[in-house]
Order: sequence, then structure tokens, then C-alpha cells
Amino acid sequence: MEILIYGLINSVSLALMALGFTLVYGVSRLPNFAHGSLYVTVGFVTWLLLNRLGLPYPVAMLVSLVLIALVGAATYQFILVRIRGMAISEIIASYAIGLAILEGLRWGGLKGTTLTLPVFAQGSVDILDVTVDFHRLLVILLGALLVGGLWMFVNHTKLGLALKGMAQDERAALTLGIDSDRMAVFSMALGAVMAGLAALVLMPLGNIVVESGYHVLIMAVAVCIVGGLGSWTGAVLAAFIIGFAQILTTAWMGPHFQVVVALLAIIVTLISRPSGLFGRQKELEERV
Amino acid sequence: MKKLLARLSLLPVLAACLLWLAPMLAATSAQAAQPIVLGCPLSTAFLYGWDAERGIKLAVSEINAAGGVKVGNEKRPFSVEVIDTRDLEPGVPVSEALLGVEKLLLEKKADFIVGGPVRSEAALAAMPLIAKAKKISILTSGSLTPKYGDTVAQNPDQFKYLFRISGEAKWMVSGEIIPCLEQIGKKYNLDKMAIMVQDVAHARAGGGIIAKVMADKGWKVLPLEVYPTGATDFSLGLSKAKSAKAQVILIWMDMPETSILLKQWHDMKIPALPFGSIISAAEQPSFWAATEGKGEFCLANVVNAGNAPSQATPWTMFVEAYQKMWGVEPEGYGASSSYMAVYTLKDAIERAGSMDSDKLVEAMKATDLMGVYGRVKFDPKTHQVIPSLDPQEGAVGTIFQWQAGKRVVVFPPKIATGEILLPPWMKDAK
Amino acid sequence: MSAETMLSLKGVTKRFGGVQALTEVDMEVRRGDILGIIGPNGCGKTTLVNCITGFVRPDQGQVIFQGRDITGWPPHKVADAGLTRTFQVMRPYYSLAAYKNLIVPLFSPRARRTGGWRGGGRMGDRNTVAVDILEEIGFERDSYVPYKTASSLPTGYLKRLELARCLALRPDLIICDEVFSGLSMSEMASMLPLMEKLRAEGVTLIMVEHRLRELFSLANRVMVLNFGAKVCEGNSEEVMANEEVKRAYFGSEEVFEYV
Amino acid sequence: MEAVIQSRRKERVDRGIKVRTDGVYAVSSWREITYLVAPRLLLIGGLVLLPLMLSAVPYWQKVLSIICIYSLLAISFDFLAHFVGLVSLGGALYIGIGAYTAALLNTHLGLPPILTIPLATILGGGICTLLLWPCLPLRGVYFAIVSLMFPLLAARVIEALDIFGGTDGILGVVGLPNKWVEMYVLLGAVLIILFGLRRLVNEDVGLVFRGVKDNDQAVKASGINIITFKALGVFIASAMGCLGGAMLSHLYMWAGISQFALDFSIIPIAATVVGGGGTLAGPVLGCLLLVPISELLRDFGTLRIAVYAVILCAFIVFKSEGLMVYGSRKYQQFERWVQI
Repeated sequence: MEILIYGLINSVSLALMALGFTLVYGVSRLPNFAHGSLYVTVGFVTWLLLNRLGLPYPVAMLVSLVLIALVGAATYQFILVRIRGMAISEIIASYAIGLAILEGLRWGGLKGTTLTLPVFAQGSVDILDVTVDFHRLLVILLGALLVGGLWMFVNHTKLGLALKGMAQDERAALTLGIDSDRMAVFSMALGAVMAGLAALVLMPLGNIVVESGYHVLIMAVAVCIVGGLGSWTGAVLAAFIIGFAQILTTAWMGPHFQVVVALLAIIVTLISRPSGLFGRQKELEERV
Repeated sequence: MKKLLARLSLLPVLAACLLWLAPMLAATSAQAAQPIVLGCPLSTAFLYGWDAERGIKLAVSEINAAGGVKVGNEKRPFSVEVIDTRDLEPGVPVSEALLGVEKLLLEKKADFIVGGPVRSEAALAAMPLIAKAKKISILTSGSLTPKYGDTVAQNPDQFKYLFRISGEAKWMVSGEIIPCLEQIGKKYNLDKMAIMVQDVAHARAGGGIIAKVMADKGWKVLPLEVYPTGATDFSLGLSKAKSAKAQVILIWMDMPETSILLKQWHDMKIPALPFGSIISAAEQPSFWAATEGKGEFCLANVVNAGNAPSQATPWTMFVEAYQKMWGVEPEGYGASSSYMAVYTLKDAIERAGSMDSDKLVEAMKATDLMGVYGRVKFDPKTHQVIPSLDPQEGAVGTIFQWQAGKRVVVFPPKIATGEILLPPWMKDAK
Repeated sequence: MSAETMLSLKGVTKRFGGVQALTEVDMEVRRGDILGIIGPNGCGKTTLVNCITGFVRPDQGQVIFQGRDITGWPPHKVADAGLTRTFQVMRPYYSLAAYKNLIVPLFSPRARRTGGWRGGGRMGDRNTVAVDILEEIGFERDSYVPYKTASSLPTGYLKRLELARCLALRPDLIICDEVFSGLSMSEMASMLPLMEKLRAEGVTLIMVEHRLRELFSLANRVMVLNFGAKVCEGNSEEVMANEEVKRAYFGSEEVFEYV
Repeated sequence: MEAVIQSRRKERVDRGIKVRTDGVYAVSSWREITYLVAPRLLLIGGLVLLPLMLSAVPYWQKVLSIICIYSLLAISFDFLAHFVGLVSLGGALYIGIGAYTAALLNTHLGLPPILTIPLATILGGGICTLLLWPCLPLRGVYFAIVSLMFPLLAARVIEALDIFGGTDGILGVVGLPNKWVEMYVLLGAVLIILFGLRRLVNEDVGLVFRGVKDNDQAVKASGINIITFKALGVFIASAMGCLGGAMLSHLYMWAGISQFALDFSIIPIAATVVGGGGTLAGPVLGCLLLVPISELLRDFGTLRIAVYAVILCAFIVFKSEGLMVYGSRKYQQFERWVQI
């Protein structure tokens, strides 16, 4: 029974981590390797606002989300836009930005294990002899809310449809008058906010540590590849598959194979179906 | 054309002379009375790194204030050169740390290596390098692998310059953790234990030894739960322990995520006493704030005493001096051992009366110094500090328990300042 | 199946998801033939070529080449067996010089075995063999044309380069996928004798074309495809007369009698 | 007075000497010979003399060996990415496997370094090719991400199964006699490989590689199995990486799972991008710049990586074509304003 509940929690958290990354890659074909560092920055900035400036928790959260949206937009506007198109340089540049932010945080005082964010709700409840604390239930709720919200936004708002159009075919979107660069800036900002939201929801479970930046990046990449680069539904489904696979291996084979599972999932998917579950790249390329 | 060719061919040459110039800048700082340079390759972004660095700097400032070290007849001050080896960071090759050690030896002309690379993997890798440079090295923080002492014992002449002043896993398990577990078992008649370790060689080995020994002593021990570095969800293991009615959860992890484990333990009200054989997250005074008090009743083992406020030996003004200089109580277990290492060096140099490595090795072997955490004596074969339970006999470890925001020393009995308490929800469950 | 049948297809069908590209196509080509394949756009001509040359695996049916069943073989094994093709969308190596483009096929196991178009590929230096082949298909040897990079060559020369790539393997059968399309009249004029020469050399040709006048002057048999199905086959006169073909090409006025 | 905007534009014209010495070489005067040979000589001479120049500061000689190891990796990445079309982010896999093979051969079979290094290069290359074989049909980003995952997986597997000494790694690997041997073996390897690859790329085999990169469909149609050639390309690249790995394990007399670290994948690629992709000599120049910079920043402590990342980002954004390409363009052309 606990496998079901903890599997669900693990999957929702993986989905939260991956959503921002998929959004950015889907819209502008830009693998944003700075995703993990945005995640950690939001946690750290919220902590600073909360403890140093004494802002109330919701206000601190809001301010940090706005800040991270600006940071996301700025990285695209001033840095990534100049190297669009060169695949390797994009990966390295975004990874370098992520590295700079993470190590800058480490120098700025994010050392050791002393920082954490308060939990939304205290206490825990027993469901069918499995004790689950409120915050984890909230994670599931907020995760579902976020995924639903994103789906609504993308399918039912003008801006969202423009983003989706850009994802399918950039040139066609250009002909319809959608300015691809402005859209990409917006998608980076939105992706950063998604990362921020994931951080605010998941950080209270543990503490704010720089290493979680790398961990989040690897998990986000794993989920996006298995789900098919660029497809949101694929990413959510893949998050569930990997989430449950991890919990199952922890339950039966022992926890230390947990990370191996995520890495194996990537390699096996790529070899068997390179485009992932819902990806479209491969079919197009195969047709001669 | 000529001008251009000259100007342009400058480009590849620029790289070469950039290389050539750099060392010149670094090595020009001349000093007055030739100071003794202490090279400290530490991972300064991590607990075991910066607490060792602070311990060393505290000791050096005290010694220099008291006039420095008497080498023969000349008084020479200590000077500290710290290099960030980043060896505790995942994804960083150990060659980075070894490069740092070599920078200390070759460029900064370090006379001694104190603190040593922190991770056991890097410490082992650095042994041949330091031995080749014939410099005395005292390992004080981070690595606990008994392999360090065994390697010194296997080829004494090559590694005779390498010492370790902090505890090592074998004694820590047999000499401190097992007796403490037995004491708890007798006091509250507990006899069922779950073990959670990090997926690192020394953790798995330590966990395995404890499981075997405790099983022989009649305890029922659940199979080992091994967690990869960076795991963030322990709920499954904890619920397994709860359903198997384990009364003690032994934790051997030196990664920051252990505070998540304790938060989940508190939220899930697991009726078992968390016993941290190695739990770096819980050693710090800031652990209480990080877990918002949920980490209460957690026991943590600090390899050498003096880190937690205790009356181990008369030399307890270390805690006050540390607090005065750095504004916080000593954190990791690397602080007091590094502090002692500098004093041991001073004592050895003064006894040997010279800086020659071989003479110093003899002096180090004959060290018998009353230190912060008991008597510092080195085992002639493994160059390991001789541990014991009694501060008069040897170096004493400490196990403290978090009680109401304070770290209370509960083991060994000779220096205990408080009793071991059980979490409230455990009493009714028993 | 007489010995001199070069290639025969039996019931080849291919479906891309919902799209039925080929249905039950049967075909037979004898040695020394020039078979023309014509049909309106999107009738599955290129898919047929892809199925034969292994770029796409047919769902059902068989492809037999010189008595061996090569259905589903990977493209490089098909080419190794002697069945080469040119691409409708030309695929030269743009960064390499024209004659260097031929080094790749001359490096293949088949070219090493058979020694390339005129032999000598085994022992001789591949560059000279490449320039010989280029000269044979119309690149002037002493001009700088063979030494220019492929990206700076006009379409006519690129089409010849595709053909040269097939010749380098000393092929038994060449499938030309719309070689004539996009050529000016003068380039067309020089290509036709080239095809005649190839046939004289004993190479069988399958020409997938839209320019019917030139095709009919060359091909001794023509096959018509429409919506993935074979409409009819025969020599050029029979095909021209066939009603089905006219409707397929020129459309037909459906006259509705109002009752 | 509002400035009159004359319409003028910058024009780039080949230098006279370049035109004369381009293509079919009509080398007639010493000036033309020096023009052609100078950059190459400078590179070889510089590299050979560097250890002697650094003898005053032994630490930087050790840094030089690390530079050579990184340049081996950078050349192998550049060769694969630019001439075979496979973007492999898995430099760490080659280093790790090379280091482990050399260490195992040395400790278990007791072979001297003279034997273990060549053996580890060939054996390691074979193992890496076998490991990457199932991923060869992949293209573009997919191959890159798979190859990024392999070293992480290898490190985790060794850690989980506790083989080859688990997390402690293998100790007691025999070192090299003295530091001059270390440096000149590495320098020699870099130079030989650099000019060997330059030669290979223009040979027939090299043309097939470039064909596979340009248009693998056309190569398939000309009867060549591209998988075997991609495998050959991966073998050459991984052999170079394993050579670096073997040297590293002998340099530090140790081999462990941290040799699968991410840095070995990222820094060579950064050096290639900074130095200039596709020129093979560019990555070496990139390493010559990036590795010393990261050493110089070592006194910055934790800020070191942040500054290093910012420098890297600046290079990529402002000089995205790489120094070598920029340098050779400046060397061969000059610019002037032209009235329209």
C-alpha cells in the first residue's frame, strides 16, 4: 500500500521538476541545463526574504518567483539568443550559466545543511496504516493543480496557444506573426517560474543544498527523454513511470539502485524508441 | 605584412607566457622570520572542510600570539595556506584534489600537510604523493577508513611521514558505538535494530560490522538499507522499520540529506531511537534550526570529544576560544582534531629541535600530549592516534544527544553530562 | 522466372500509418531493359524505389533481385548486391570537391571487389579512377569543374554526380529517380546519349520520370502507378492509349446525366 | 550638423600571400614558406619548449600534463563531432575506462607502464566502442544525452556492485619514472595524434567519415555500412580518451570512480568551443587557455568555478566561432572600409 502512496508522491515531484524543462525545450528547442540552478536559487532567495527581511511566507514566495522569472528571461534575452541554432554551444552555455549561479550561491553563503523552508502544514495522518504527513499530500494536490493549470493555460489562452504553435513548428508560427524570440523569452520565464514552484513545493521536505541542483537536472532530463523531448503529456506520463519504477526498486531490490534506474531508463528508451513515448522528432527524420 | 605576422603570431604565444608568468606572481611574497608553512588541502565548501580550517587557524593564532615555535634556538611563527580541493563535491575528479596538494607542496612550499584531503578516496590517493615529497602529513578530518592506517603499517618506510589524529572506523565501532548501544539496550531493554547507511564503502563496511556484532549479542537486526548519495526520500525504509517494530535506527550517512531522514522520522512518529554513528548533518549546532526541532533525541557520534561542549579534559577552553573567534560552537568533528594536530606538530618540532622530516617522525612517534579530547599518543605501526574510553589513557570519542536544543554528551560515562532520553511517543509504544 | 529477369516484385504493399502508399505492386524487369515508371505526384513512385532499395521496409510482398530475395535488406547490402539508385532530392557531399565525392563509393566493398566502373579501382589510385568516371559522364577533365566543391556546381552537374556515384559501384541495375527533372534542354540533350551508352554497356535502368517525351524515346517498357496501385504496363504506345492512364493524368470530366 | 551617413561597408579581402600559396602551392619565396609554416612550427615548438620553460616552477609542469590529457579528450570530441557527426558528451567514460584498465592491468597482472598504457588504449577503446555500439544509430541530441549518461551509470554501477575496490578505488598503481617522461610522452601523444588526424581526415577513410557526417543516406546508398564506420570513428576517439585515462592513472598512481566525473566531459567540450570546432588544433589551444585559467583562479576558493563558468559563457557568446577560426581568418584576410 505504501508503495502506491510514496510512488505517487515521487512521481508527482518528478513531474514538477521536469515540467519546466520540457516547456522550454518544447517551445524553443533549447535544452535549458540551467534548470537545476533556477530551482535552487528560488529556494535560497525565498529563505533569504523570509529570514533576513522577515517578509511573510506567501509574499516571499511571490517575490522570489517574480525574480526568477526575470532571471530566466534575462538569461535568454542577453545570452542564449546570440547562440540560437548551434546545438552544442547552447548546451554548454546554459550549463555554464547554471554552474555560475550554483557556485555563486555556494560562495554567497549557501553552505552546509542549515537552511530549510517551513512546511506548509504540520502533522501527519494515517491512511490505511501508512502515515503520510500533510505536506506530502499537499505535494500531490499542488502537483495536480500545476499540471492542470499548465494544460489549461496552454490549450485555452491566446498566449498558451502561441507557445504551443511555436513548439510544433517555429517557421509556421513565424509566418502567423508570432515573434519567436519574444515567445522564447516568455517560455524561459515561464519555465523558470515552473522550476520555482517545484522548488517551493518540494524544498520544505528536505533542505536547501546546492547538490539538489544537479540532482534535479538529471531527473528532469531523464523524464523528458523517456517522455519524448518536447511533448508535455509524454513528460508527465514518463514522470509516473520512472517515479513508480524507482519506488519499486527501492522496495524490492534495495535503495542504492534507485539512481541507476533513472539512468537505465534513459539509455533503454533512447535505444529502443529514440523519440520517446510521444516525441515526434524521430518519425519525421526517418521519412526519406 | 611583417608587423601583422608578428602581432598575430602573438596569439598562441600569449597562452604560453600566461603560463610562464603566473607562477612568478604567486611565489614573490617574501616574509620576515621564515614562517613554517602549514598546507591545508580541505574541501572548504563543506562542513568537514571549513570546521577543520577554523580549528587550524584558531590553533595557529594562539601559538603565534604566544611567540611561535622554538626550532632549535630560533622562534618561527606558523603560517596557514588553505587550498579548496572540492573533493567532497560529487562530479569532481580526485585529480583536482591531488593537483591542490601538489600546488601546496611545490608552489606554496608547505613544510607540513595538515587536515589532508577530506574524502577517504582522495586521502588514500594523496598518500603516495605526500610520501614522495617527504613531508609530514597529519590527517584530521573526514576520512575514517581503517585502510589509511593499514597502508601505513604495510609499507612503513614509504609512508612513515603520514599520521592521523582523528579516530578511525574500527575503534569507533568496537570501542564506542557497540558499548553505547549495549548501555541503551540494558537501560530501556531494547533489542531490535534497523540500520540505514549511505552507499559509500566506509558506511557499508561500518554498518555491516555493527549488524554482525549486535546480532552476536542477541539483538534482532533488520537487513541493511543502503541509500545512494543524494537520496531524498526515506519514507519507505522508515515505514519498514516501523512495521518490523525496530527500537533503534542506526544511521551511517555523511550527506546533508540526513536532516530529511530525521524530519520524516519525526513526522511519521516512528517509535525508534535514531542513533547516528556517522551523521554529519546532526553534528552542527545549526542542525536544530534546520530541522525546526524535529531532530530532538537524535544521538550523534563525534569522533573526538571537545567538539560538543564537554568537560573531557582540563583543556576545555578550546570550546570557548572557538566560540569567541568564530561566533559559533565547534561544529563538525574536524575542529578539535585539527586544533590538536597543530599543537602536536608544535610539540614534536620543539622536541626534535629541527625541521628535518626523519627526526620529526621519531619525535611524532614519541608524542605524549594531554590534548582537548584526552591523551594524544600515536601507535608506532599504523601512526594512528591511540583511542580509549578514559581521557587519561587516550583520545576519547563522544556521543551526544540533542535534548531541547542543546547537545548533551551522553557517552562515554566518564565525561557524560546527561542521560540518554527516549522520544515521548516511544514510551507508550513499548 | 527466366534467368535473365533482373528484378521482380511480388505483391509489395506499404502503409505509413493511415496512408496506403503501395498496394500489391507486381513488376518484372529483364536484363538490358529500360523500364519507365510514371504516375501523378504522390502516387508512391519514390516509396516504391525506397522499398526496392531497402530504405523503407515493405509491410508485405517480396523483392527478388537476380534470384536473391532482398526484401528488407539494409540499403548498403542492396547497393552491395549491385542495385544502386539516385536520389530525387540530390545528396552530394557539399563540403567535398566533385571528384572527392566519388571516393566514398569507390571505397565500398563492392567497388573494391569489382574494381569500380572501368576496373583499376582496386590497385589504382582512387582519385584517377574518380576523374575517369567523371569525364565519362560529361565533366571535362582538363577544366577545373571536377575540382570545384559540390556546393558550387549547377544542377545538371549534380545530377550527373549522382549518376557517377552509382557507376562507381559497377552496378547491374540503376534506379534513376527523376534524373531529368530540372534540367535545361541542352543538359537534357547530353543526358540522353549517356543513358543509351549505359544500356549498351549492359546496365539495366529503371527511370522514374515526369518528362514523358524523353522517357518514351528511351524506355522500351513503361509502367504506370496511381494511388499506390499498378494501373497498367506495356510499351509506350499501349500506355498512351490506355483510358485509365489518361484519367489518372489529365483528370476526367464526370458527366452526370440528370434523370 | 547632422553627420552625413556615407554608406560604406566593411570588406574582407584575402591577403596577397594567401592567394599565392593557396590550393596548388606555388611556393617560391622564403616569405611564403614562413607564412605557411609559421603557425604550425609555433605550435610544435611552443609545446615542446613549454616543459623546459616551466622547469623553474615544477607545479605548473604537473598542470601541463593535465592540459595534455584534457587536449587529448578535446581532440577526440572535436574529431567525432566535426568529422564523424557524432556529438559525444561522454569524455569521462573514456577517461574512466582507460584509467581502470591501466590500473587493473598494472596491479593484477603486474605489467609495467610501458605495456599497460598502449594495452589500456586499445582495450579501453574496444570496450567503449562495444558499450556505445547500441547507441550508434542515434543522431544529434539523442546520442549526446545517452553518451552524457554513460559515465554516470558506470560510476554508479561500480559503486553499487563494489567491484574494482568500490568507492576507494585501486591503490598502488606504479608511477612513471620521472616527470620529464610524463610530460614528453603526453606532449608527443598530443602532437602525433593532432597531425595524424589531420592526415587521416584527408585520406579516403577520412572522406567516408565526412560523408557520414554530411549525408549518411548517400553513404548508405553507395554500399557502405555506416554503423561500422561510426564504430571505427568512436573507436579512434575513445582510444585517444583511454590513452589520456591510462596516463592519468599512472600520473597519480591511483584509479577510482571519480575519474568518471562530469568535469572530464564538460571541460574538453568547452575547450573545443573556445578553441574553434573543426580545426583539431583549436581544442588544444582551448585547453592551453582554459585549464591554466582554472588553476590561476584556484586562490579564489569557492568562487573559482563561478568565475570559470562566466569566462566560458563569455567566450561562447561573443566568440562563438572559436579562437582558431578567428585567428586563421585574421591571419589570411584583412578588412577595409569600402565606399558604396
